[in-house]
Amino acid sequence: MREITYVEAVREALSQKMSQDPTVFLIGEDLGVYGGAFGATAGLIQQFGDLRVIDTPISEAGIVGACIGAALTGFRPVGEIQFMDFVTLSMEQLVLQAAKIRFMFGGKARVPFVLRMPAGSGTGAAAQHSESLENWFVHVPGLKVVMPSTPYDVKGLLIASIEDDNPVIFVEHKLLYKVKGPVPEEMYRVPLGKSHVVRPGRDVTIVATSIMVQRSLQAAEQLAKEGIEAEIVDPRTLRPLDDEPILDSVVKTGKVLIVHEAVKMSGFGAEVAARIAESAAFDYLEAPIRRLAGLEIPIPYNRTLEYHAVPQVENIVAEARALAQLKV
Amino acid sequence: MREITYVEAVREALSQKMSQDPTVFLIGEDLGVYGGAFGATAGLIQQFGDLRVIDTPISEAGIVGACIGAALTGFRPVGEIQFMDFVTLSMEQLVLQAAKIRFMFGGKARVPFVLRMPAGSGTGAAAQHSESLENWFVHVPGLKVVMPSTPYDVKGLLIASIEDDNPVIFVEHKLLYKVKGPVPEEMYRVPLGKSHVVRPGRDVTIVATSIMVQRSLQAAEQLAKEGIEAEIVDPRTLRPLDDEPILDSVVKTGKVLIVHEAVKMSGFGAEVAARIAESAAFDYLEAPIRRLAGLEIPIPYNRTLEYHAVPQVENIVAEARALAQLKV
Amino acid sequence: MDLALGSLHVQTHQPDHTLLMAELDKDRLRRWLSLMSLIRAFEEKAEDLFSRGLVHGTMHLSIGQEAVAVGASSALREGDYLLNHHRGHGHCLAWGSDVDLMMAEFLGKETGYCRGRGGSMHIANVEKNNLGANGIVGGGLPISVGVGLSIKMRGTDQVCLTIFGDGAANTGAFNESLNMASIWDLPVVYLCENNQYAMSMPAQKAFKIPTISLRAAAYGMPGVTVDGNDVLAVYDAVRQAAQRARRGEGPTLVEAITYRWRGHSKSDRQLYRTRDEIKEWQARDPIRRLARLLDMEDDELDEVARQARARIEEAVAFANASPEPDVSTILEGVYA
Amino acid sequence: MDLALGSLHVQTHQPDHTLLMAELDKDRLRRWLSLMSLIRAFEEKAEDLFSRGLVHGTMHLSIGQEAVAVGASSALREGDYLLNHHRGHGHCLAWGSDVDLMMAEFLGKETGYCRGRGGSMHIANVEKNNLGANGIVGGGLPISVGVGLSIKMRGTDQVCLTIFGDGAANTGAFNESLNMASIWDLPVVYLCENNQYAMSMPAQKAFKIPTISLRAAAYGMPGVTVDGNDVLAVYDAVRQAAQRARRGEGPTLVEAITYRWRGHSKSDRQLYRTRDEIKEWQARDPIRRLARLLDMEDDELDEVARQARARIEEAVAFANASPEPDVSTILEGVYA
Ligand SMILES: Cc1ncc(C[n+]2csc(CCOP(=O)(O)OP(=O)(O)O)c2C)c(N)n1
Ligand SMILES: Cc1ncc(C[n+]2csc(CCOP(=O)(O)OP(=O)(O)O)c2C)c(N)n1
Ligand SMILES: [Mg+2]
Ligand SMILES: [Mg+2]
Repeated sequence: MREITYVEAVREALSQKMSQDPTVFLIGEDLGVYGGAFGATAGLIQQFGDLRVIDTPISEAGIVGACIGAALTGFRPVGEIQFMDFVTLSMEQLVLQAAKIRFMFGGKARVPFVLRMPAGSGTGAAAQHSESLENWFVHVPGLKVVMPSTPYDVKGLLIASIEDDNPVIFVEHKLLYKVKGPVPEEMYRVPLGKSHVVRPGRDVTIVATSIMVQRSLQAAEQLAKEGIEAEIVDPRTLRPLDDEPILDSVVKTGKVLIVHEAVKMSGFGAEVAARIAESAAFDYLEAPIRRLAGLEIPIPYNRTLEYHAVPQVENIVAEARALAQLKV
Repeated sequence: MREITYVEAVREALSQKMSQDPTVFLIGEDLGVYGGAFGATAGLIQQFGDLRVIDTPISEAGIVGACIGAALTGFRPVGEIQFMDFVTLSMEQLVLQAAKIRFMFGGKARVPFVLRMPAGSGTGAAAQHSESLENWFVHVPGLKVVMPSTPYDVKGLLIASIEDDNPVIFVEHKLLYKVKGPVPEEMYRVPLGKSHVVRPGRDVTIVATSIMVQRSLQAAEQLAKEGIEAEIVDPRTLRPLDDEPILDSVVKTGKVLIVHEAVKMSGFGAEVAARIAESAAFDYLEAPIRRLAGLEIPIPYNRTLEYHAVPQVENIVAEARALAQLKV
Repeated sequence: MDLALGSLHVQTHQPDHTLLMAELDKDRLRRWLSLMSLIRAFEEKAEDLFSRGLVHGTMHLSIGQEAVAVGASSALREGDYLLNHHRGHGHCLAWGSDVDLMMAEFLGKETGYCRGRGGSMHIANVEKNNLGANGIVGGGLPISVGVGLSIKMRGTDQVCLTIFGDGAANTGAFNESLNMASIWDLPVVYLCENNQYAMSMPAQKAFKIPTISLRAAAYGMPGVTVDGNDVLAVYDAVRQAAQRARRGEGPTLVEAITYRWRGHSKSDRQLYRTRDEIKEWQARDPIRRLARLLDMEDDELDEVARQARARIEEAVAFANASPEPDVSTILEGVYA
Repeated sequence: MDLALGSLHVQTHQPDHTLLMAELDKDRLRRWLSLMSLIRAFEEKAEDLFSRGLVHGTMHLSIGQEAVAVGASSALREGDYLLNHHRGHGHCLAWGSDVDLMMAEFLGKETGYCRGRGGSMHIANVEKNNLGANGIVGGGLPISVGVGLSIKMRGTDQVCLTIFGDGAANTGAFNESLNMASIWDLPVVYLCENNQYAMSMPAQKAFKIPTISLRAAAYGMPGVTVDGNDVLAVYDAVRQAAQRARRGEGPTLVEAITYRWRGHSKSDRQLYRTRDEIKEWQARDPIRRLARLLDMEDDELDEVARQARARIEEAVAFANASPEPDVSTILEGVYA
């Protein structure tokens, strides 16, 4: 199959969906001539014009409000927040409006839109341009939260998200944008709410999100050389969470490591750990659950500190190995 | 000891601290002549004047920015967000500025302020006036999160929070405001970062926050009549979390129920569950961990629906009983 | 006309009453009067129910502000959109919503507009393009950008009427929304219902400018202040703004100066204003003013009020007879 | 003077150059020139280091905007406060910060102003009341309210200079901040460094008004637009604003029209503007303009630039010789 990058897959999903559905449009900062801060929308203004690829002033609440208002009146907007950090300026519109409108109106309205945003560190952009805030949104009924880890998933999940009738927070990762992978040329959907067993294994379960799926795969290769077979599960959709494949895997391996980039305390890993600890899989656990996640600090500017602020392949290897080797 | 209400205890803490320290001032909406939406600041403008009890326009980002700027230049402001819901409008200032400034500046600045806000449902104010968002802040390094459940604690913790050199999110509960309890007249501190075993017991551990501590105490009384002794732990400070008393209790009882009002998914209970599941206490667990929390919906207006949207005494009794009676 | 706004005097746009009266037939104006009376009766009933402990929650009464709701709605057409705010019963009624369904919502019943889930602050009538009141001050402002964009993209000549208070003009959302609507020439009519207080905060202290419509200039859009107790003035200003919007010329900021007779919400001791001030504004009752324009006798006006109250009693009866939401449905309506 | 802002023409405040030149002694103006040259040399070095792959991260260069930084800082006093924004190297240098410590911060070293934790977008010099650049557009605006309040409560005659871009004037924070500072008469000087683009968004498209200082009227505060490439004009306007603030009369919005010569940040193909436009603005080089005012010969100016570059090389040497932060200290500095 043809290989393209993650960011090309985003662009292809947008382009194909916009061609097919005239109610889909893009709105955000520097999407048009600039092509988006990370190039995700490059060329689309030439293809669809400036009424469907809308450049906004620096007004993050306005961007989300624009999505809500258009969604309420027949459109399926795709908004972009240039860096996930800036969504802190849209929380009222997202959480008190978008997520609640349908419920508050007795189920009589729909608010179908997608809000794309790149998360994560690793680009030297320091504390205000490196956030991983997905778990805030997982805590909000009314929102869906999607966090793809591969070019294949990002295309299929983005199309499915645009077709979903609810507000969807779509979290991309800056360091994944240049990663290549096989992606079909035609339109396809990866359904929301389906976890994916990315790699089978018998010794230890690794639940990882976004770029940590890639790092876990690399870690698993190293571990395999040591005779440790890690099973990797990528939830892909964080809300709603399809926890069955996770629990099944834990039943099989008896040991689980949860990995994400966001800081550990009250991160998404806590929810995964809680789900396991309150499930029937609990009885199969042969060791305490482990979480490997971002340190409890803002992301530092200095490259070395930045590197050490979030889990790297070697950390995953070490944690998974320690877990696997634990005698029970 | 003299008994006063929770809201009176808040007021007394503010008044005593302001009398003692001229760098403490209050800022927020309708604090002055109106006395605060819930009366917490009634009378203080008469006592301290309008330069120290500042009424603002409806500008929640501005309120937090005002706290940050004043804190950076020698003051210890106490801001008020009228309902916790509205803090969604201050997230950028709180999370990208207040929480990170010290770290981003290499430890060379301090941002000592307290942001008070009432959380919770039960007043018929519907979805946009009933939020319980504390776990968002628990996920943010640089912030502290305090959530008192009694008049005694609210006074002591508020004084300690004002004296703390960091930004502190101080979460009160609307339904607790009228609850009475013993409160010393003099100034005292309840230290941040210390969990409190509110009730000793041997059969099941209940970890509860805010109003759920009160409901758990009522539940424990009922359970005691059935011969079930619940041990109740109130973390009081959610970040940093003093998890030792929780883990010790779990080691003792072998069973744990976590109760909070916020929706369950990715709520604070997830972090507590994860801490237990990854600790040495894991080996002492005789049953899966249980969480009892808000339903996955916005708070409904209708009184009956609102009642059923969050844990009530009878729900706590039922869950704790089921857990205690579980044969292991 | 000069309107006293505290110690400041504000120059307002003065419509030609004679011309307007000639243009609008008397029956129409009588219907406006009935509608204003219906709003007042609704609010008085709400207050009564509340004081008798029959309402769980809070409410924000618009007594004294009826001319804004009716004047504005009357200037629009079927198919236009409405986004309004917490003090919204009047806007919703003026929009032509069903009193029964509104009262049922206010009382949290399954038959209410929002199946009892929304309540006083969130009444919406989506079918009629009433996209809902809002519990967040300024919360509807960004949304109106999206509604405006949607109209523009669909190429219809609809208009979005966005009603908000003086307090909302100091939120961040105000700057973002008015600017976006302005640069894209969106068909939004921004109606600032300046009742001179945001809870206890007098507009005089919250603004350094005498009149909020001055802010329109910051966005290169027209701004106009009208006497919000003069239903004809509100009608005229909103109509002109709507016409401009329909012509594709973009948004307008209309400020209607009015006054709320009651406290901010359920528990307001009103220490921030004087009894005299309230009385002064009660003397400018928008309902009596319209009645005078219509040369109505007191007993005629009483009859209109009586009919309004009777209609409201029917609505209460409807609501009382309606079922509560079934607890088993509690999880419904979060996701589509 | 009329400044071309795209197709619009903007009336700017014109200071009396002769008077100002007489008042400011020549040595002082020469120091300004050196400072502007130092800023340019810093930025050019930053660009060079970046292009050679020696910088991890991004940066926002202020080449072409040096007169704003120097003019504004020079109008203030020791003890005043500064809050600035992402394109902030120049403001920081003009504030009198140490080039060595700045360069060390830019290169992420332990000796840097922020111990290498902050980097280009977050340089602060808290000791000197420089409260930091900001990576969030508009992020410093609400904070300046608090600094202003603090000054007012302490009763000093300090001033808070808040520098932000044209893009920031469309954020919600702008409305909240300017309004609060205005109603409380806070000693804040709002300096909008209008370089005519917010990333790729031309101010002409992002605003429906010809000049951002018009927005001051929305807050009842004075607003003035100056030629931001004329260091004397910036100095004069900021000084007047600061004087007003010190007298307790409240904030002023000063808009300085300038232009950024480089792309927005590291990877900007600049498809949103023409080469001709850039050249046109390069012809208005603020450094050469000041040199002309000082009747400086080209070789004199070259010498100033040479000295500036030499100083920057020293800073680079200092930074290069400085240690990296120790990984064992990674958790430090989050809590006090
Ligand atoms: C963002 C936000 N902050 C505060 C509140 C609490 N609150 C509700 S209404 C109100 C006053 C609103 O004033 P205004 O906009 O003038 O409308 P009015 O009540 O006068 O009709 C306040 C402070 C809120 N609902 N939302
Ligand atoms: C709230 C926010 N939105 C978006 C960005 C991304 N961003 C960084 S600088 C910039 C443009 C800022 O323009 P302006 O304020 O005019 O300053 P300039 O870069 O021109 O100096 C943008 C969009 C940001 N940092 N913060
Ligand atoms: Mg008002
Ligand atoms: Mg700019």
